[in-house]
Formats: sequence, structure tokens, C-alpha cells
Amino acid sequence: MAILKYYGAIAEATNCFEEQISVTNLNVADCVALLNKKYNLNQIQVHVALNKNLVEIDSAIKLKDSDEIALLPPFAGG
Amino acid sequence: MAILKYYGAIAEATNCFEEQISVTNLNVADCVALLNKKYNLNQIQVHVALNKNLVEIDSAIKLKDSDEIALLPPFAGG
Amino acid sequence: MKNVFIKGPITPEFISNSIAKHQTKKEIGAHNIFLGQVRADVIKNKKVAAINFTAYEDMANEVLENIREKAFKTFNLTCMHVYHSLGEIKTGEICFFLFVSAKHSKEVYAATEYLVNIVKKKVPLFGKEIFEDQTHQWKVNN
Amino acid sequence: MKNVFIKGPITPEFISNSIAKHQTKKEIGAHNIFLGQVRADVIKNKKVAAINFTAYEDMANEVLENIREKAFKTFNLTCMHVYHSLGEIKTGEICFFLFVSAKHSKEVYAATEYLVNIVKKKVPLFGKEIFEDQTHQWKVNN
Repeated sequence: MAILKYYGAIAEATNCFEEQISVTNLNVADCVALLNKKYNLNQIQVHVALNKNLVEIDSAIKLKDSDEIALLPPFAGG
Repeated sequence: MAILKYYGAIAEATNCFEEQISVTNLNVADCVALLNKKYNLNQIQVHVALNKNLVEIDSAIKLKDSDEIALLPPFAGG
Repeated sequence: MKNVFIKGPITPEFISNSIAKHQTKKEIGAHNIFLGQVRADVIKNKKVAAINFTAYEDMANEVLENIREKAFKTFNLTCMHVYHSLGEIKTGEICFFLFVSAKHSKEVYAATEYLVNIVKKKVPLFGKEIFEDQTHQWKVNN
Repeated sequence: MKNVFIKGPITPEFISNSIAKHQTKKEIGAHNIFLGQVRADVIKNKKVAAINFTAYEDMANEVLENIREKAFKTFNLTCMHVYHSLGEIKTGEICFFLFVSAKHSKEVYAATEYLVNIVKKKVPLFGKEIFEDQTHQWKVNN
């Protein structure tokens, strides 16, 4: 299982901050597509961080157990 | 009589902050030359303010009674 | 690494304490401080009353550590500090405090602008703009 | 016109009070503060212990008023404040405080750099650098 983390507008859409996902044969792009469909995130510009590093939203990097995948809405600091 | 004002390194050289000078037929350049000679200000880069506005050190502007002539060393604020 | 995130607004007293701590560093000739203050923007006739900030803190700390390292390589700085608020910050309150110090004034300007811009762009912070009527929208940095 | 000159060092408390006063101005989104701190320079093996500042105050106030007017025409600022110390300021103490505020961050950087440079260049302030052995030299801005 990998950990999914949600922030800001995305956490609002998923209605939770964190959940787990089975990652057997799942890559980043698959995972994002899955969540996009499940939570209807189309309205939000999503960035993806894999273990705290930004990756392309359509990245083919395979996910593994203990990975932390964060879905991040636009940044608003400063 | 006009008022002479000295600041910083110049006041140190003249050993006073203010004095009066008779300005009959005296222009800025004359006045500066006079003071330069009297106080030996050659070592100091002097700016001249006439009634609080910078003027050229060799300006031919005639001085009149009640003028305020300030001899200013290099600025050091900030 | 010290903590960058502050629960609630950054107070003027916190800023003055930071300044006071630098008065023993006698090689410093110039400080530049940037402060972000929550603005009462009016959007479609509704006025912003506060911004509620959240962060992906673990990632934000890593990103800020990289920013810090690069800043010290790029600019001739003596010190650099960044603080950002989390939680609800009302309009008029300060949510962002960037503090750079250097030997000479000319070193601090570009560093300040660079750092403010990179923090806005690269640090995973999120802002919920809460209007006076308690509705909200999500802030997006340009 | 309010007084720009402060007898003695500019304290961190004075700075925090200035910041606090701006928290009611809810159209402000960005502040930029420049502070000049007296540096313990070593010149020919002698260390600076303090700078004694004097000013041609009447002229300085007129020059600063012109600078202020031009700054508001040139930059999109909400507020601008300048303070400079007079008298003996020890190393590590603050002698110069420039504070600009604007709606957006991008307005403040150029204004800060411009204002610091023009104050250094145009305002009749004089500085006697006093060394630890009580000898002195006169400071000259480059």
C-alpha cells in the first residue's frame, strides 16, 4: 500500500487528507487518472509529488509500497 | 552679512559650525576660494549649498545678505 | 533544520526579536526584510476577511532547504531566514517574513526578490481565502 | 512634514511599532524594509566602534521631501517612510530605516533599491567613523 495525501482544494474535493492505495502495477499517471475519476478533480490544476519531489502528472514511474504520493493544488504562499 | 555653515570634516577644519561673512561683491566661487585659503580645505571634497540647494563650487552667483551658504563634505548617510 | 512555519500571524514583536538577534553580528551592514500582509481584496463584490494557510510541511521544509542552499551559493549573504504562517490569518496580519542580511546594501535587493518569488512558486503552501460572508475560494499565485 | 531624524540608534521596537501601525491598512499586500546597521569595519588594523552622524537637517528635510514626491510618482506605493539616526551609533546598531508598502510584492523591490541609493547619494548626512582607539576618519559613500 502507498500513502495518498491531499491538500487545499484537493482535500476539499476528496473530503479527506490521507488515504491508502494498493499500487500493484500502478504508475503515477494511472494513479492520478484513477483519483481524478473517483473525485472529479478536473476543475483543479493538480501537481503531483512522489516522496516529496514533484513529478510529471503523466509520469510512468511505477509506484511501490511505502511511496508517498501527494496531490497538490496551485501554490499560494508568500 | 550672509551665514556660513560647516559640517563634518569641514566643521572640523574650520573649528566652528557657523559664522558670518560680508558678501559685498562676492560670488559663490569667490567665497569658496576665500574659505579654502583661510581654512586649508584642499584635502576635502567640498559641495556647496546656497539656501539649501546645491550649486557648482565655481558658480558666479552673487551672494546677498541673508543668504545661507553651507560647505558640505562627502555624504555618508544610509 | 529550524522550523519555518508559525501557527497564526507573524507578529511585529517576532520581527523585532529577529532584528535584535542580528545586532551582535557586527559584520552585517544591510538587512532587507520582506513582509507579506493579508490584503482585503474584493472579488465579485465579496471582501476577503482572512486566508487559512496549510502546507505540505515535510516537502516544504525540503524545498526551503534547497532554496536556502542555492541562495547562499548565488548571493553574498551573511544570514537568511524565512517564516510562513499556518492557520487563519486575518486581513492586515502578516503571513510571510523573509529576512536577508549582508555586508553591503547592494547584495540584499536581488536576493530578496529572488527568494520571495521562489517561495511563492516552489513551496507547497495552500491558501483558502475566506470572505466576510464565510464563503471561500482557493488562492492561486500567479 | 514629520521628522526623519532620530537621536541615537533606531531600535527594533521602533521598527515593530512602525510595522504594527500598517496593519490597519488592509489594501497593503507587501512591505519591504531596508535597515542600515553600523558595521565593525577594520581599516588599517583599526576597528570601527561607532559612527557619529550629523546632518544639515533643514536641507536634508527638503531633499527628502523631493525624494518622497518623486518616489510616489515613479512607483506604485501605498506608504513610504524614511528614518535616519543622528549622534553616536555603535556597531551592530541600526542607523537607517526605509519602509515601503504596496498592494503587490512586485512594486516594492525597485522602490527600495532606488530609495536607499538616492538617500545615500543626495541627503546631506555626515558620518564620523570612530575607531576603538578613539581616533576617527570621515565616512564617504561610494
